[in-house]
Amino acid sequence: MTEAYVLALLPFLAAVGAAATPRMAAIWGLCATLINLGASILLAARILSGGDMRADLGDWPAPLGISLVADGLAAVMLSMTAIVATAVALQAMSWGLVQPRGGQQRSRLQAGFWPLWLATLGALNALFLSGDLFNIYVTFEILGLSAVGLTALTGSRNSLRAAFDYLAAGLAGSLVFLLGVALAYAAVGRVDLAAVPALVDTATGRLALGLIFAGLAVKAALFPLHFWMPAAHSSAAPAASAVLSALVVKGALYLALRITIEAGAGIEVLRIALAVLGAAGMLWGSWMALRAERLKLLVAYSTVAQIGLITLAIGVADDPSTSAMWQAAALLMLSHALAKAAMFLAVGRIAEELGHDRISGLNRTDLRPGVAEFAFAIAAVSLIGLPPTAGFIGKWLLIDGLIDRGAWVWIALLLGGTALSAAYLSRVVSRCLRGGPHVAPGARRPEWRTGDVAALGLATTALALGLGSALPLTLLNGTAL
Amino acid sequence: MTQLFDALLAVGIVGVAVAALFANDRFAAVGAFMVMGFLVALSWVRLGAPDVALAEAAIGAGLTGALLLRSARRLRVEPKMCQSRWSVAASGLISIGFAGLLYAAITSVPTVPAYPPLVAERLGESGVSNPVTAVLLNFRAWDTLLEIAVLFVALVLVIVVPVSRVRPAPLGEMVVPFAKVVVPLSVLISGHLLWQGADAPGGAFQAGAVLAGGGLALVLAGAMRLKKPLQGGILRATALSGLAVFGAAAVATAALTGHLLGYPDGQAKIWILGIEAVLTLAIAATLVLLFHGSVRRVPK
Amino acid sequence: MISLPLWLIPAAPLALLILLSLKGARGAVRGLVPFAPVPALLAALADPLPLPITLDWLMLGTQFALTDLAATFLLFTSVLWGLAGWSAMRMLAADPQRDRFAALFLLAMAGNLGLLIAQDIVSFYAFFAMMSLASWGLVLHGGGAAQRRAGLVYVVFAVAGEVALFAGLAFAAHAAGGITLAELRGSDVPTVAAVLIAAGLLVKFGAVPLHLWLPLAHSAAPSPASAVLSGAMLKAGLFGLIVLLPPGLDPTPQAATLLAAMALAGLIVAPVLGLIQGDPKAVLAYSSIGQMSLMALGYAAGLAAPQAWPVIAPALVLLATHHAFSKAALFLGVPVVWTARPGMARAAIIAALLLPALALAGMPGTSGWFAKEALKSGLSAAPAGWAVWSGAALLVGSFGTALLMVRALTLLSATPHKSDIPVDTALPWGAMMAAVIVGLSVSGLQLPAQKPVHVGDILPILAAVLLAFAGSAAFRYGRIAFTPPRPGEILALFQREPAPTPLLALPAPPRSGRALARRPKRRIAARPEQGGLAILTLAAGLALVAFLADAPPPIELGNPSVDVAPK
Amino acid sequence: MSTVLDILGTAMMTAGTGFLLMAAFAFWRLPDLLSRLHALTKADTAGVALIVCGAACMTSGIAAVLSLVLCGVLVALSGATTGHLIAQASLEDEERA
Repeated sequence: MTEAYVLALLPFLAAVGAAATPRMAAIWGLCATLINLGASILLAARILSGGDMRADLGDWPAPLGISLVADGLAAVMLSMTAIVATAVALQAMSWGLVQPRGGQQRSRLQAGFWPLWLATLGALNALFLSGDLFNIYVTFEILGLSAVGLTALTGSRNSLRAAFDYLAAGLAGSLVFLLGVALAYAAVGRVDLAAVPALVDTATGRLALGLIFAGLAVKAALFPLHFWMPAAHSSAAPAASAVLSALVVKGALYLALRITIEAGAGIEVLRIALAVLGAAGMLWGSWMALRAERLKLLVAYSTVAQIGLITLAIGVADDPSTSAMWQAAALLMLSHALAKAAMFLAVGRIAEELGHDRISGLNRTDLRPGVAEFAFAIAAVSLIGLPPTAGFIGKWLLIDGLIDRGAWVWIALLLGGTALSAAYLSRVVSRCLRGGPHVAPGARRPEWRTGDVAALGLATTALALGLGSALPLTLLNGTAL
Repeated sequence: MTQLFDALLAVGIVGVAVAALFANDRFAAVGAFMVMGFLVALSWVRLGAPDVALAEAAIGAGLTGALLLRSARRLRVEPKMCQSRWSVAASGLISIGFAGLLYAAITSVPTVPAYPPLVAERLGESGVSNPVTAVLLNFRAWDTLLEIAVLFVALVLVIVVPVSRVRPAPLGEMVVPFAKVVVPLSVLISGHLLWQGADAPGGAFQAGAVLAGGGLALVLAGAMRLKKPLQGGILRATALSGLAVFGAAAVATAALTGHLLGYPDGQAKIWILGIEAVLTLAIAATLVLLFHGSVRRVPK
Repeated sequence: MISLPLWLIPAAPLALLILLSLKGARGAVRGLVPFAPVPALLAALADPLPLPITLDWLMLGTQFALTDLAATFLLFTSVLWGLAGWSAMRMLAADPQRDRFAALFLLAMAGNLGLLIAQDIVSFYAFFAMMSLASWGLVLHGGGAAQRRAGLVYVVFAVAGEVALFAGLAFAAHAAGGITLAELRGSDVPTVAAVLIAAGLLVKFGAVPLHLWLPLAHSAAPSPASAVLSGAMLKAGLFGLIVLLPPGLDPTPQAATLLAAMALAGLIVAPVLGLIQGDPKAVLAYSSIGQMSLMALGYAAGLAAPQAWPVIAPALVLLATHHAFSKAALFLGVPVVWTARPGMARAAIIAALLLPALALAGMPGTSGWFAKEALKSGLSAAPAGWAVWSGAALLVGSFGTALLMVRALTLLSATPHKSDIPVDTALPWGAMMAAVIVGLSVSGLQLPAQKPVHVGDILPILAAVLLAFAGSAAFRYGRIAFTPPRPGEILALFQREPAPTPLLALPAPPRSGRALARRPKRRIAARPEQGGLAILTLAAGLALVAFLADAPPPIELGNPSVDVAPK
Repeated sequence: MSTVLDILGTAMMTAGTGFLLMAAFAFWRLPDLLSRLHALTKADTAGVALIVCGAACMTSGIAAVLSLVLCGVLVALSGATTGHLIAQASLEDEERA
């Protein structure tokens, strides 16, 4: 479990280092991210070869102490986080956080970004490894607070306001979640994840689960509670948006998935409620994305839609002890994380080159489409769920399971959502694909930056994951239920 | 008699909360909030949780109140918020229904929590005799480490987010003698709380809060100038040392025993006290910095 | 002979695509584009055919194999892509966007070649989608208003087709219990799945009510792209139908009737609408619709009389091959005509183009005639009722094609000279013409028995030529003015003058300088209490729902390991 | 002995509580800031001191008595200081206005 210890502790220590020595912050950040990547790969390899791992912290057994649990699902999530983290760190190294407004401010933003981002990374790792509901609540606190910081980092009026909304919504969600955990303790007398199956037997326990899901819905920006999200995600700096949209909401979605897996068939009603909300979110987010005027807002609303899709997948998944549909949700999360991070990084570069991010202004004459547009297009392919991306494999597994059940309504919703996502993403992609007379002969190419590497690398990873999706599926298959 | 007291307390808490929500003046709202904090602390005493009561009084009511007061002073005056009756009525109704539901849920199943017997059983191995400290710094020390990380993130947020423009001015000649008495006392009390935490209610959080009170008195008296790079730097380093030392201790335990945060046999008390001592200082420094705001100079 | 690894077929263009991203290698890659389909060509010509391979680690387990049928398709597809690639690289040599075109071209090529050898549903769909969507970029390449509109229509049809195909394949795979094509064919495909698959493929096929994208895309895309669109990619639809939904043991009269009706509609609609077009490439596109309708007719006959399928299938393949070569020769000829000023040179080129044109019209002795004869003999095995009108349909088809060819060549000879197109685009065209001629000489050997030439075979062509003369004389001396309609048929009704706006466009916000002049209003959660109320309501609602839910039956924790990973 | 101390302590605590109640009543009824402050600081300090003394009478052990005295001293100190600060702040506000 050494890798797990490294994953859980290293980012926090590096965050302290970055906060203490602002000039070296970027170096701290990059080193920590790279070690983190290595550790997550090692952990995944260990799990592939040796099966699930479990460590009781302080050698106190589970109901008394806290356990770290590293199984296939956790490994997939950790690797996803590590990959996105590496790309984000690369992008932030180059930077680009905002339009330059003077060296001092930029360096201050740099110095602030790294500790917050490393704390986010540590919280995510701790969350994915944790086997204890209360411990997860604490990780959510770190996650929420540092995400607010990332939102507010640019210091613009809009972003501060969005950050405040985010803070308020996040705190409300935390409280609801905490209430749920407390009730769970009241119901079964313990708060480790192994207690979840016992929760469904009593009314109090189910009530607790309902509250926990409600708290997660706020944290994940599920449809009617997504009000804080588009503003927050679209007003933050590109690297921060990528983290927020690709990773932070995944924490809540991961826990929802984990709890539905643990709870088994017992919470049918709650799952249906989740699926309905997810479907509504998918349609609403797509509709708003179709109408968005700004690129960042479009991408942010597409996150609302994609979260809806993932929640739908979590909600409609059959009893995990008999069906593998939940793996579809995990794969969708994975592909969304990679593609959405790539997309936000690409949008950041596009906005940087153009000086604005209006969609109608993408038909420009003085600047040719560059690598960022290309990365955006690949990410779009992954988000729509076209083969050979992981998104496609996820949708395939999902539809396969749904056909098994004859759940035609869900299938129709899913396909409709797919078509809508193709529609709103093609608004952007078509403008990037067009060549021809409106590009002036002397049009310059955008400069090549490290940020491009990050976006392109993530996008191609999303593509490659579909080709090599046997690997995550094998990992997930080994997850003990 | 005690039941009458409890009932009064409950009514009081709810009443003060309503007053805080509907007060039109910001200062009045913050005042009501602070009063509510103290009443809640009292209720923790009634519930037999003196540790929580201490923390609630010191942090929930005292320091949070101070932070809120400071923020309220800085906010510009806004036109009176007009809440629509519809939404107030709807929230009220839903809240009442929700509370009823929770009551029904809690009373429906009598439960025997698993923790107290478990903790009592293993308390001897934990190195301390106060069960709360044993849980916080031994059985579930990982939670506490992450909570320190929460404080750390809050600190970074305050340092980074560029909103701090006003700094607390020294409050004048009357505060200086006050501080001369209060600061040594707070150091003494916090040391006492820290040491006592091993076997009776107390511990790093409470001690840190008391120490932070002393620090605030120094700041308000103008004796601590955080604008000066040296003083600000020392305070910042102290604040950051909490997470750093706790994390390093975790690494060290993992190296020594193979279990993260598993203390070597027989040395648990020393480890716990050492960590708590650093945490006390770090928590105090963090709280002072949170109150003081950004210590960096804001570029014009 | 060393057996060629099959994965090389799609991998070759993809490898070039990756090389294209290196700045230094771009010039070389542009030169190599025509050779990207060479592995495919070698595989198609290899004897014995390359061995099937299985790649477990790729997606959900990928299988490649080259069947006899696929080898034929692969043959003409690879030749077409190679020559079109050559032509495109010559024609766009000065275009600043040529690298992007090359990238999308390679991607579409990989898709088209890959789907011919895919043996499992996932990779088939993956390659199909790759081909369809990469072609979107080919259609959009010019960047003008016509391209934008054609691109929009194309992508709407393509995405709708993809979604239908995906849904259909998913249903079918589920019913078959596996994802290989063999399992799919061996199982009873549910009707809804078959309908969805067919709908997805028929969009690509250009069957009549679903053909609206086709003329627009063909006339908007650069000529080499039109050549592959028409010659190779339409055939992918046919290939898909044959491979995924081969006529089973039992006749399916409803499906057959429906398809036959679509085919007949196509045979009639194509010449009528094609004749009034003003763009030679649009006319050629309509002739493609007509030819594809012939193939649809053959497939429909197969559905109606499965016992005749073994006869019909080779005829369809022959027809497809012949059409691919001839149509590609015509499309590749278009830029060559543009390079020549009106005069002797242009006349010579047009005369040369007569050869594929006549072949398409089914002139006896040409490959078109053999293909049609083969189809006729196949159709004669169809149910009794069909013989009556299938002969007439073939006749109408030939007549219509001939008319369209006359119209296309007439329009082509009158197009203005374009000086910006390099003269050496003639080289790939010449190669294509050579391929056509070789095809002509070889195709005769394919039929076991030579059939006598009827007068009826030449009649439609003669009639068409006469009618064309009469018509042009009437127009010229009757002083009838004729304005070609706007492209897009029914869709033209939805088009607003003068510039088409994309369906999803929004009014541009006012701008000042480069900055955003007006920020969108912050409407979401303008009031904090609304957000709080929403959270409270949802929490209370979920809690209530959960609280009131019945306690579940005790779960038995059985064997949890569920296997979906590829074996 | 103990009964005497108990009675004494009870009496002092009752008196102290009375002072505090008076202070609260005054805080509620008096018209302006300075007069409220006037009532509050004195009555408050006296009340707390009485309660501390009363409680000290009823406890045994020097440590408890010491900590009670500490409470009384701290309340007296902070009451005086805050009263002064509030009065000064209101004075400044008046000068500004």
